[in-house]
Amino acid sequence: MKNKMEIQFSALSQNESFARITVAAFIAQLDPTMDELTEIKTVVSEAVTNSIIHGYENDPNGVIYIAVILDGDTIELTIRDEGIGIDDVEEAKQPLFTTKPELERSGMGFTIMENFMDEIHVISHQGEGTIIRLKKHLARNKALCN
Amino acid sequence: MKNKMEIQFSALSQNESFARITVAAFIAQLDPTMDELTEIKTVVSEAVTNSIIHGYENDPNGVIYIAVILDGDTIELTIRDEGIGIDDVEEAKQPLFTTKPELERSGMGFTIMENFMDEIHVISHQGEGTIIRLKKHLARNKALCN
Amino acid sequence: IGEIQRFIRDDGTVKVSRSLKEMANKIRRAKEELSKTYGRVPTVNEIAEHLELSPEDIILAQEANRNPSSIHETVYE
Ligand SMILES: Nc1ncnc2c1ncn2[C@@H]1O[C@H](COP(=O)(O)OP(=O)(O)O)[C@@H](O)[C@H]1O
Ligand SMILES: Nc1ncnc2c1ncn2[C@@H]1O[C@H](COP(=O)(O)OP(=O)(O)O)[C@@H](O)[C@H]1O
Ligand SMILES: [Mg+2]
Ligand SMILES: [Mg+2]
Repeated sequence: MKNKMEIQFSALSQNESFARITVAAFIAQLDPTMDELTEIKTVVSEAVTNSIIHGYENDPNGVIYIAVILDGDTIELTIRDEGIGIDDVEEAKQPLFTTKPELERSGMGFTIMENFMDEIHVISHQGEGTIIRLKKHLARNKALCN
Repeated sequence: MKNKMEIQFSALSQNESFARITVAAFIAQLDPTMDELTEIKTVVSEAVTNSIIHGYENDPNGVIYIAVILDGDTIELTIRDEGIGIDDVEEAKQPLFTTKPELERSGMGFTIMENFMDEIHVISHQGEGTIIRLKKHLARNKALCN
Repeated sequence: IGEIQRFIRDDGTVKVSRSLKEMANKIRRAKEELSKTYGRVPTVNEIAEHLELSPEDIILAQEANRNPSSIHETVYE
């Protein structure tokens, strides 16, 4: 059965935790392992942080949108902002690439998202904002796979 | 400083605990006491359950909307559905009043909301849905009370 | 110390930040324990059953351990 939720919240750094908990609480219905949960929370952190510091450049009037669809063992996660957008998505996805080297950012946000999720699609237009669509299939028969 | 969030989700009973935790995670930023947190979670449960079983009569295609605004020590909580609506709001708010006695419901949902929150406003029109607006001021000087 | 801990647990006026942190430590220990027992990482429900908490409470509490100051900071801002 499909189950769906959407959230939106102010682009404030204290809401990163809120976003992690909200997404984790929703996918808890699929009974993921504690590690799968940690991976998804990390992905949420990376995407939300990007929207706050890059997309909205720390303007708290910005709004971040997250949607989650659960369908069987599949998690579809969409994180969207209406911020400045990304000029060259392929370049942005390169490991270590960052436009804010002064912030001690690692440039590994997209690499982490790619590694922890099965699919990633980035749609971004300068001046319009960024949409990150992610998919993950939870392992079935956890007892056997490990 | 103001902080705002909104969520929406399918009217499925398993989303009741998701709604509780999402609201709790957001207001945790104000560092309430455990009692205050429990009260607000209970209020969310009552309102969400009402939307699921009364508003949408268990139709999972229904969507429930929650908005929370934090402003200083004040929590503004809105829970909304687009379900069948309430014929007579004053009557519905009476302790023990219920239109579903067969469900072993207590008829105490509204009474609980009134008791745990400082303000409640119910706007409802038959065939259009129901909006419950609630306000609560957290106790100040919490550190001293501990 | 046992008395104090019981007091903290039972008194609803304790701040969420403190209470959740205590719970988060129990979750960490439960995860280690169950990992040994099962020979694999436990699921959320397994931890929840073990600690007699809801899966959602596990998630909320776990976050309290991640960033020690995050929940508390706003109070003093
Ligand atoms: N939501 C976004 N809005 C605008 N630009 C973004 C967004 N997300 C990522 N970017 C751009 O992509 C780059 C790489 O992102 P990332 O891999 O997370 O590294 P980092 O955040 O450490 O810079 C960022 O430096 C930024 O230029
Ligand atoms: N969201 C809603 N949509 C339609 N009717 C509602 C809604 N919430 C409450 N009601 C009506 O108000 C009555 C009283 O609600 P409540 O005090 O929670 O008691 P109970 O849910 O146990 O019946 C319900 O029986 C129902 O008729
Ligand atoms: Mg990043
Ligand atoms: Mg009720």
